[in-house]
Amino acid sequence: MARHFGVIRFPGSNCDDDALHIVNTVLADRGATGEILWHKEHSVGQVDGLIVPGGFSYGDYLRAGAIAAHAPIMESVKAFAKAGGPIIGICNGFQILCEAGLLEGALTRNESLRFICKDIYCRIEGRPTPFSKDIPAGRHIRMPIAHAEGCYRHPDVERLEGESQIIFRYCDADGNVTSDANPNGSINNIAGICNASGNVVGLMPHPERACEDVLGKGGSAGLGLFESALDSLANSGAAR
Amino acid sequence: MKAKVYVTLKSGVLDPQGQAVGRTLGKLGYEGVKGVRIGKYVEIELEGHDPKHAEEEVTKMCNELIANTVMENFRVEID
Amino acid sequence: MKAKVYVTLKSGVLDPQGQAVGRTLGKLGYEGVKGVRIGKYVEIELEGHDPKHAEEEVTKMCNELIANTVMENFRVEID
Amino acid sequence: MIQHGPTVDANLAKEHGLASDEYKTLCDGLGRAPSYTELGVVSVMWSEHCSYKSSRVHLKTLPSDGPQVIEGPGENAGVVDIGDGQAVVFKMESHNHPSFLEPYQGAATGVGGICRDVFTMGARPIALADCLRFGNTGHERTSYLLHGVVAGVGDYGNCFGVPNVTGDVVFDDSYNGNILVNAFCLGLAKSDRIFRGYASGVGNPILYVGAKTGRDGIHGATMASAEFAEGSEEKRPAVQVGDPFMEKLLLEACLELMESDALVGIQDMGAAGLTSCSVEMAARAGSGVELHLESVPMREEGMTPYELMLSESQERMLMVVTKGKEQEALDTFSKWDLDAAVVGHVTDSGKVIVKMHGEVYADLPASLLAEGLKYDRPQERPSYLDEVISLDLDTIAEPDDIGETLLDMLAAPNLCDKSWVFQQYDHMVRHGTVVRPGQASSGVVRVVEPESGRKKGVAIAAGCNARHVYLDPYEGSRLAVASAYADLVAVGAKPLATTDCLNFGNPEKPGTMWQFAESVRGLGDACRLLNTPIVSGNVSLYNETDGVAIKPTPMIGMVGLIDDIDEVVTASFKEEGHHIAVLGALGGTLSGSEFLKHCHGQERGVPIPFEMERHSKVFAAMLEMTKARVLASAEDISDGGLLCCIAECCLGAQNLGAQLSLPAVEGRLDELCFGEGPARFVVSYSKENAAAVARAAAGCGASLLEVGVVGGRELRLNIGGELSMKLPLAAMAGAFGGAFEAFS
Ligand SMILES: Nc1ncnc2c1ncn2[C@@H]1O[C@H](COP(=O)(O)OP(=O)(O)O)[C@@H](O)[C@H]1O
Ligand SMILES: [Mg+2]
Repeated sequence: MARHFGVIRFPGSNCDDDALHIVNTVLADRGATGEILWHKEHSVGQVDGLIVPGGFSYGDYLRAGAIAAHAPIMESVKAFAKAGGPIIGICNGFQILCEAGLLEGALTRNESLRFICKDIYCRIEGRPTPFSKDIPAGRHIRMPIAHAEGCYRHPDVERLEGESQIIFRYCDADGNVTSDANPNGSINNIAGICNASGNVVGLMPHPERACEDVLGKGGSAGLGLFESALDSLANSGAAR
Repeated sequence: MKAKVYVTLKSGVLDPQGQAVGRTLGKLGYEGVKGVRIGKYVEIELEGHDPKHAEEEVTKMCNELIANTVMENFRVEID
Repeated sequence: MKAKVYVTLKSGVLDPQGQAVGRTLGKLGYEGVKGVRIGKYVEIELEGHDPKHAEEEVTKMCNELIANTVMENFRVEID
Repeated sequence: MIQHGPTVDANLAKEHGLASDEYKTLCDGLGRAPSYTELGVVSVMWSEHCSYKSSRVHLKTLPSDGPQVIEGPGENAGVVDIGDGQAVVFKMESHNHPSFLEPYQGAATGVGGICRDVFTMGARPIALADCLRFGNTGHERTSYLLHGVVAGVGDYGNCFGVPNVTGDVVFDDSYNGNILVNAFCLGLAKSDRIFRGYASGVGNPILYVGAKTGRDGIHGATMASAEFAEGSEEKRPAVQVGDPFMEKLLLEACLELMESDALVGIQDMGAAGLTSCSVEMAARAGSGVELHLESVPMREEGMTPYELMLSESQERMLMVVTKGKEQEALDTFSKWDLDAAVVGHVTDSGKVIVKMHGEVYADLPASLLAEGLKYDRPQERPSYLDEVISLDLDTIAEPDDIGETLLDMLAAPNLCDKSWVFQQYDHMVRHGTVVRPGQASSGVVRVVEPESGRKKGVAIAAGCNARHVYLDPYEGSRLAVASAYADLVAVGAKPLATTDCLNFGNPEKPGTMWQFAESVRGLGDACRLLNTPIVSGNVSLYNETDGVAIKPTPMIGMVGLIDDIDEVVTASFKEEGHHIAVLGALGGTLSGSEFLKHCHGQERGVPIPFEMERHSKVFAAMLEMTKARVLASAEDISDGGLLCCIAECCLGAQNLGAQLSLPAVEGRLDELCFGEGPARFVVSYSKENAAAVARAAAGCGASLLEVGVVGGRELRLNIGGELSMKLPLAAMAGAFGGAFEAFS
């Protein structure tokens, strides 16, 4: 069944084409399609899922994601979230969703104060979300990170933990959650979370960069997130 | 009119940048530096002549955009 | 003792960040914003009780590390 | 003509960097004295940076033609055909002086500038590379400059959204007072949709797009052409601040506009801003331009024509559009929230006329400005060469412990792991990076052929061993070319074309000029032999402080093509049991080697020269093996020699040891282990492929010697049957991986 994803393009989005490439090319044989949605639009239109891509929307000026969170299209994104539509925010997308209040907490400067681009491992856990439920809980996968402001902070992280809203946690190559495996100083090694109803997911690692092994031989484990979303849309019945 | 906004990290929030500056000052031989916190200082040039109204407006701007109230406090001054 | 340092961009130096914030405030419906400049606000916790000495020290710190005097001005206040 | 500002005379001209005879040439050319604005315009156009006055006679000897070349030097960047209607557009450029004064902004705006040069031609940037040279790691400014430059290169490229896929970082005393920041950018275009900097079509409007003009960087171009003197740090000019976000908007808007037929010509405002842009566009087209400066978007009040013409504010473009299509262009820019304005029009007068509020401030013949000056400066072989060419190996003690020496070498600033640097660069954005920094000596990006979906690869190699050039400018420059060539073939790329960035000292000194001329001769010869024409480049002279010049550093950027990215090989050993072999000569020389410098503090001797006849066979074998897909890994042996190369192959993603056995040698052990020479590779392959590998080498007439097998948790070395060295992987990883953090 065809599943249509909207990829939002803000001024300064850099990974919009990357995300579109995954749905339109890599997952084409699974019936995925996608289109770019312009930030000045007031409606997300007829889509089954939304991807808020990485990059440097508005140059990340002031705070990463802060300005994009006020773009015209965001009202419609909020409505889509409220109606239960699946949304994934990747890297800058995660920052935007936090700034827009669709996800809790904040992403601050990496503890090292440096931008960091490399492969990391993270463990999938927490409640099932559209983007993780096909991946067995406890499995750890390899994905790249590329960010300067990925240190996750939350004033009451225990509540998020209690509600099983932590979906991705930095770990080492063997799956152990250690402080050495934490690339940016995030509290509790948090790499990604979901909202209270589980349909909105944000993460700092880039699953869309880990979908084709030929790219840097980094593996293709990131594909699991998108396949999971396709499956959950198929199971949730009719397209929107 | 000019508004000055001071954005500071809330007290419990870690400030790695401030810490790094503090450490470097120590290495440069400055003794007696007990702590450094780094925030933002924003100057906004405004039209109009009503300081009260300006303060209200700038406070709204801060809540909406300039500060992230999850982590930051802010203070507004009108010149 | 506490020192407060205000670091601002020299006039004429481009402030892309301030410009982006200024434009966004306009789009959010705040009228009358003529310009925004973004600088740093640094609080330094110091030992000692001599404000004069503290001011000298902090000025040195600013010249050496805290401000980039090629592009920035700074002002020191001792509380 | 309006005469505002100070009175123009020979003295004022001198303050603007024009020598008295140059000023005379100007007055003679004009038939009158210039106005103040004109003096400003001419002084930047005739600066070394813009006019290439000392280098042009030499540069024109470089090979720039070939069936693959679509556009050679003369435009903003070179254009090379990669088949299927696709072309790559690339260039390298220096931002040395600004980066020394303000490392973060200097490096950032360097990246910004080179990206604009590429997308101005209609290409979407798909890869960046950066070559950095700093002073001694112990020098008081090195750490500050390193942190600032790397953050600046990173932040700009990351925000702009182009992967930085390769580069190099070298530390050497000669850069203590003059660091080098050379940035390379490569873009992808349709070969029949290349845009050029032409102001053609009388009456066509000239559009200004992008950042508003401020007073920043006025006289940047003349500064970049002047030797530093003690105290000039005090007179720091206003720093140009980069705005990568603005540049991203410009990129998207320009590429969008290029889809239409509105655009006639386009050029970025780089060094010397509006001046060089309008002059060059008019001169190329043989037309003229008339500007009305009051329409230029300004950041500050009260800007004068002089300031507007000379400002180096970043992120600005100038373009000529077909008359009547200006609204189409303006609409595209407003979609991307960009300031744009019509600031003039094309004429057929052959002149650049600058007006403000109707008054004429400058009226200059475009050709006079663009042709500029040309000097054939005196040359003399510097005497230091007599001293450094000889090396008496008897004075160099052989190491007692090869293992200890290897650890020491792996931790050397110039040999150790550079992840500290490249992890600050996004090297994966745009879903195309096939080979990342650290995985091989070249970076590789994927290029999909739109019709068939075939996945080609473009490989990029960038760097230069300046020590070789210092010891022998001619041979050293040939080696720099051969080394870039080796980097490319090691990943399986067929080299196509070259760009360069020639960093030298003060050309007014005959010794420096000789180095420059010899170097250009060497580059030209090597590129001709290897059929890798030089399609673009940049010259940076006066890299000299208080009379001390940098080592001559002709940085090379070379680009190669891979037919199918599945053929790509990387450096690291992949599997236990794979055979390891050396392709090319087994031994090298200690002359001019990193070993001699790092372990013995000496920089002398003559490097092994590049010999086309012999070495091209090795290159051919390398390409044949990758094409046949029989290799598991390949890496060229460069600085640090055989043993450092093999250690790096061990320390890749798979982290595998190796058991080596080398034949007993007559010469020195350190020469065998750490000696350097061109066209040598370490390759590994499965047992099944061994015969095919040997056949490929033999077929090309290249020597191949099996030296061991992959496996274990240590690197063991037997020489003539005796154990010479045994090092645990962890010890090597510690030395290699921990060094940079420690001295940065
Ligand atoms: N060393 C060189 N080798 C070949 N071409 C060169 C070299 N140096 C400069 N050029 C060419 O001269 C022209 C002017 O270069 P440059 O002034 O650096 O460009 P820009 O105006 O963008 O700064 C370009 O076309 C460049 O490719
Ligand atoms: Mg140019």
